[in-house]
Amino acid sequence: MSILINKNTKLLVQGITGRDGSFHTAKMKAYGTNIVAGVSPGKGGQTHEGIPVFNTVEEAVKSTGANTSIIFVPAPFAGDAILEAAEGGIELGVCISEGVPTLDMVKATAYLKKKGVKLIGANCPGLITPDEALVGILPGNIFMKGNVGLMSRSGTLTYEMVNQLTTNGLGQSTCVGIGGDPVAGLYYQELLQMFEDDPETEAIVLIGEIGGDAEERAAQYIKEKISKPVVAFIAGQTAPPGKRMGHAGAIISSGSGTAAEKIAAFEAVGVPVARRPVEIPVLVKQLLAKRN
Amino acid sequence: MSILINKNTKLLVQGITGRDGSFHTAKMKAYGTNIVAGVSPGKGGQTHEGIPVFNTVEEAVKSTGANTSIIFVPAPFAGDAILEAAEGGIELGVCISEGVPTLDMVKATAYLKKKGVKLIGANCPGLITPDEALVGILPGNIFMKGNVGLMSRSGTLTYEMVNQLTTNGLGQSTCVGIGGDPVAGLYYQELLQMFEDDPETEAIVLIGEIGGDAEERAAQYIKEKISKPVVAFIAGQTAPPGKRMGHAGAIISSGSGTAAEKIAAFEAVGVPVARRPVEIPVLVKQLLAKRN
Amino acid sequence: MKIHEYQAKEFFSRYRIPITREKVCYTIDEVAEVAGELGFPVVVKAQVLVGGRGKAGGVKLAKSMEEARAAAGKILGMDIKGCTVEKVLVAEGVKFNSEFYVGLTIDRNSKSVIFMASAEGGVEIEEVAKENPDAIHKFIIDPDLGMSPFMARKIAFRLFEDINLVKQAVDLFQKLYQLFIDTDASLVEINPLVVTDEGKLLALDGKMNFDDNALYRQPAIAALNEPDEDEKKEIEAKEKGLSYIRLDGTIGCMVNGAGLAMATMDMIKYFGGQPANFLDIGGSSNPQKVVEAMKLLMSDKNVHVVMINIFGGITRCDDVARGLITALNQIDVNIPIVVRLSGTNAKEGLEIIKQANLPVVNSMSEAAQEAMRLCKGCSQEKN
Amino acid sequence: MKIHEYQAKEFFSRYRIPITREKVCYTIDEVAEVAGELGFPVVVKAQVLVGGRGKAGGVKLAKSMEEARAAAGKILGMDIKGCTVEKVLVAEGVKFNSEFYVGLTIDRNSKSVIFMASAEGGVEIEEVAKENPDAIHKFIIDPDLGMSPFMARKIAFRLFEDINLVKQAVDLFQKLYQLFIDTDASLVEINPLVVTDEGKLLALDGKMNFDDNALYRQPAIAALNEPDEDEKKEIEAKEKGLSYIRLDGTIGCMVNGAGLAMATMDMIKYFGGQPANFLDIGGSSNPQKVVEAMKLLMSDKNVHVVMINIFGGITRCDDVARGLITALNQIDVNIPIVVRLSGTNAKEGLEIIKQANLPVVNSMSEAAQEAMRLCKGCSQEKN
Repeated sequence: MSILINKNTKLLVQGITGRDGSFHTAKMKAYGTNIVAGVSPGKGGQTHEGIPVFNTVEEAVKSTGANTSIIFVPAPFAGDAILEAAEGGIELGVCISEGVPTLDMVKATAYLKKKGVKLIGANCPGLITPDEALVGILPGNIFMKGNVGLMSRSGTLTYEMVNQLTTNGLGQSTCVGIGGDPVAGLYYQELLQMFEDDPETEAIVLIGEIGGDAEERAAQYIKEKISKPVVAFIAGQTAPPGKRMGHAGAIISSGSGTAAEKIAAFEAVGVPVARRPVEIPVLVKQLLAKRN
Repeated sequence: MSILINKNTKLLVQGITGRDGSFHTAKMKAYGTNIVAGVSPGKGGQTHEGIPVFNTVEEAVKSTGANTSIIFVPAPFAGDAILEAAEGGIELGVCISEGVPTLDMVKATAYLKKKGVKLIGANCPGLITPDEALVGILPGNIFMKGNVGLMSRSGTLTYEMVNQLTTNGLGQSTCVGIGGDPVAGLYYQELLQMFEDDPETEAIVLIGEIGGDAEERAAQYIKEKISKPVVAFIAGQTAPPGKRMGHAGAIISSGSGTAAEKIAAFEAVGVPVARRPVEIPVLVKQLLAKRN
Repeated sequence: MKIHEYQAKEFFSRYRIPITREKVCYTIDEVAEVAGELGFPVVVKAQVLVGGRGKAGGVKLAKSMEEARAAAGKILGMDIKGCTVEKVLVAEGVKFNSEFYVGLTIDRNSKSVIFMASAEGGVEIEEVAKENPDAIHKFIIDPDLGMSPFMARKIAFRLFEDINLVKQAVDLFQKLYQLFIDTDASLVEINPLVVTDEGKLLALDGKMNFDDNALYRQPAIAALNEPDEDEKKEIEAKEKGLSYIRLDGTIGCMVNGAGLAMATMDMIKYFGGQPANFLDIGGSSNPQKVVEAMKLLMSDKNVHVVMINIFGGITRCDDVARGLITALNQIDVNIPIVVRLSGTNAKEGLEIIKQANLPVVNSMSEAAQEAMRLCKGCSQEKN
Repeated sequence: MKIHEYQAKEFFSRYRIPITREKVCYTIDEVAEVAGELGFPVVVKAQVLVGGRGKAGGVKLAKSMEEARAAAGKILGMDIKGCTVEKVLVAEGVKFNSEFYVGLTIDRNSKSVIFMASAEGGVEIEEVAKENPDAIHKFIIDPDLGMSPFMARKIAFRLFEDINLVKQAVDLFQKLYQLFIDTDASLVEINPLVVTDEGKLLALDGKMNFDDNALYRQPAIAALNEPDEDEKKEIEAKEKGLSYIRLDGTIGCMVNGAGLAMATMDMIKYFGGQPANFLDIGGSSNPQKVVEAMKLLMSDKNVHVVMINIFGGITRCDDVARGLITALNQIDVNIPIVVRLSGTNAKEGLEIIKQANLPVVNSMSEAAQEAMRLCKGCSQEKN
């Protein structure tokens, strides 16, 4: 088991012939992901990296049974690509594109909800179920199959954390980079529930950031619904108020969404918060030991 | 039992202080319908016919628990009124207003579907469950409690049919006027299924009109899903092609949607079609006798 | 409501949908002038609000000034299905490779706008629909998304392989949808949409119908309405709250409700008669409406008997009866009248009718039969 | 991206949202002229892109020409939170009964636009949010419906009882929402929205922020951008693919990824140090980016040590190492550098670093500790 993606994932790549799409298609394929189709309007009928290319998502899904799509199209067209995936019969979309206008995401997420289609991102590194499927731009080699579920708003910080877990013998069930944009697809609560329901996941690592109140809400959700051990980390403890730190999400304004508040929220519901990445595996092991 | 409305219906009247709204509120109340609230922006806090009036549907629902709403507002505002009902927590909207722009109905029905809210109309006479609730402008006195479910695209023709049933001792479970507009709420298929599932209904009368292919689809649906006896009638056998007969729906163009085609469609699936209203009770009695 | 081809194409042009260079003309001299400006060949097309102008000879290609004047002379004043041609559209003749059909309308089943596209353009789409329905691709447009680029692309790839044509089509389809929405249209068609020798998409002919219910918020479109004689009568009736359509029979009917009115006509036919009209007096109880309705029936010289069929709901039968008496006092009615009243206040209404010595019947069937009986008699007298 | 009050109100005016009569002025003489035209009293308001101008004395009421000149003299050139006031807005003084707050922004949780409304207008809404959160009503706007009349009415009835005010508000709210959508705004506020003595709604102050991601399709708005010095540096960095924010510390950092960059700053703080900046070199492997990043760090005189923290994913560590060597050859770097490389091609990268005799560490923690150690040393030397 795992969440969202696994050996049965049949991946479609939207924007497969573009620079990023092409590069990461090769990487994902090398990792062993079952990539069944690509979409690139006007290039239908060709193959790319040995993968059949279609003009539209609908055709690709009908011809190959693709159930998951990763989106590499440029930001101005990403919202439409998400809609096309949902309308075309895809069950899970993963949008890597950075810089998608917020109102495009408002429209897209409303449509996805109506259609019952899941989305990760935009502006995210994607996700991985080690040894089964890589749907994203994460460096596959640092991951190891295991029982820790991980979700994060950040990219490279995720790698840092995963590296800590892996080098300390803690493999992962699924790791999800949810992205840092104001309006995004699946977020902490939905993923917490999925990990809770996944028999393979024994502990959950949640990596947050300053800005917004998603972490505070996640803490509340953990209190109410999650029985598995959760360890958290919050980046941006020293970020100055009112400044954006790369992610649109990372803003502190008027005292809300600070790292201190988020840390307090987690600790109030019994979720230990690591102060440094190295503490993460230690805390996970402690909680797992306590549980067993 | 019955469908859609009954003794537990708590009715809200949108546009209660208008000319039509006011008149029919009195009629419905006199019939015994449980009218709990009215809406008329700017008249919140007043009472009308002894019924409390609110500024918004949301307030009315919160204060009174209204679950059904009848809409009497002028056509240019009817689409918005339907949306307000759905957003405000109403489960069934009944829109009497005539002349609602089609694109307003396209928008409204899409929203209702998303919200899981039911609608009858627009441009319809409403519905009645005899002795329980009248939600519409139908003349209550011609109806009689019983076991025939009736649905119709037309208003006065319905009364004619109901009169035939009642005077021949055939009472009705629920009678629904679905309206004749191009885009409307619940239609034959949904209502056929509701009558099929309603233990009190033993036979169904379907009154159709020329134009569109709703009757043909209903015939197909009856063949596949409906076990109870159905009797049909089609108005407009002599209507000339290409002319509108009052209802926007009643157009015959290029040989599709004619009465002959509709009658053939019903007869092909074993649904007898009355040539004159007087034949309706005869056919119903024959089918009921055959069944028992 | 319908508008002419040249008006539809003015809308296209405003939405930057490519059309031919063209101008509407009212005289042969105008046609000659415009043809001279455009250069030959030109196409001269009758502008009428009915279909089938092609078969009727209302579209002609002219390769010279002489031919243009001749075409205009033939078409202007021509009768097409009862409409006299008062204006023609003169358009540049365009060389093209292939013809397509695209259109938007309302789909009752999906309760949405649908986009229709076919590679079999240039012929009557109704015929394609009958003979080869699979040749028409239909796409439901989600009202929450509108014509999104991906949907436009999906449609375009059904018609074209060349990505350059697909890109032009994506742009055109989005504009066409926006035009449909902005104008509260009920039908927008381009037939044919052609690919010119230069590889450009071009709307050669266009059609637009509009939602009558929305005309109140589309004053610019309402202003384009050109009702014919029958329609004028219908509009006049509508202004009095009546829904009236003239037919060819001899039995005039007055009914409340459209469905019942149609059923009444069917009943007349069932007993071997011919209805002279469809007339729905609606759901109100205003006696004046009955007076107006009687005047309308009397204005039709073919009407030899009047059958009144009322099932009172909102309409009160006594109001109808009172209106009828008033009408008989105001206008000279020298043909028989059969009255059937049921429902709300029927008893009171029948009382009034009886006092006026009018024949009263108990049901629709009886009313139709009685009207037939009286009609035969009166037609013998009159003929 | 932010714009000034006067620019926001120009947008309001274009959308026919009622605003005060007003004009932006750059000199005392201009202020006097405009005040003379408007008639007294007038309000003179500093136009700066930071909040808190009221408390800083940047808003003054003037009842005479003398007072207007005095107010302009005081405000023009004033420093508000590091911004010099270069222009003021001169607006008519309006008599009003009551003040409200209305605003639109994006809500992360509902993934929608939300409308905020409060009867506690005229004060800083952030303070209301903190002290009396229930006084702010929030309404999620369904993107499929937009600001429908019923929703606007629902909001309006929360603020007003008088149906005339409700009607004005319904109209105003719909226009405000359309403005938000049309301009890809991230925030639109009217604070205060007042009811004048004549019973009219009027926007006394306005604020608009925009979604940076959407500026590519909003060229007219992008053209209004007035970056301050720090922002100019950030924009310059962004053009080179870097995300840079200058801070007050002494340890310069260069990191790939925003989250890791923040975590790196936190780590420095954890060991008692102060980061001099946030610097994310992004996910590409272009060595030139590293050169640009080093130049940026060296341009900050407060930087006493550089800490490079790379976790290679898409970024290849050997590319970073190569870029660093190029940078050291191109620019004069006389402060210590600590390098941590992990992930993709870390081994190759570390090899290159070692050959350049730079200190190499194995983890973030170690890197921060080593930077601290070196920084103390260097600061002693430098001071």
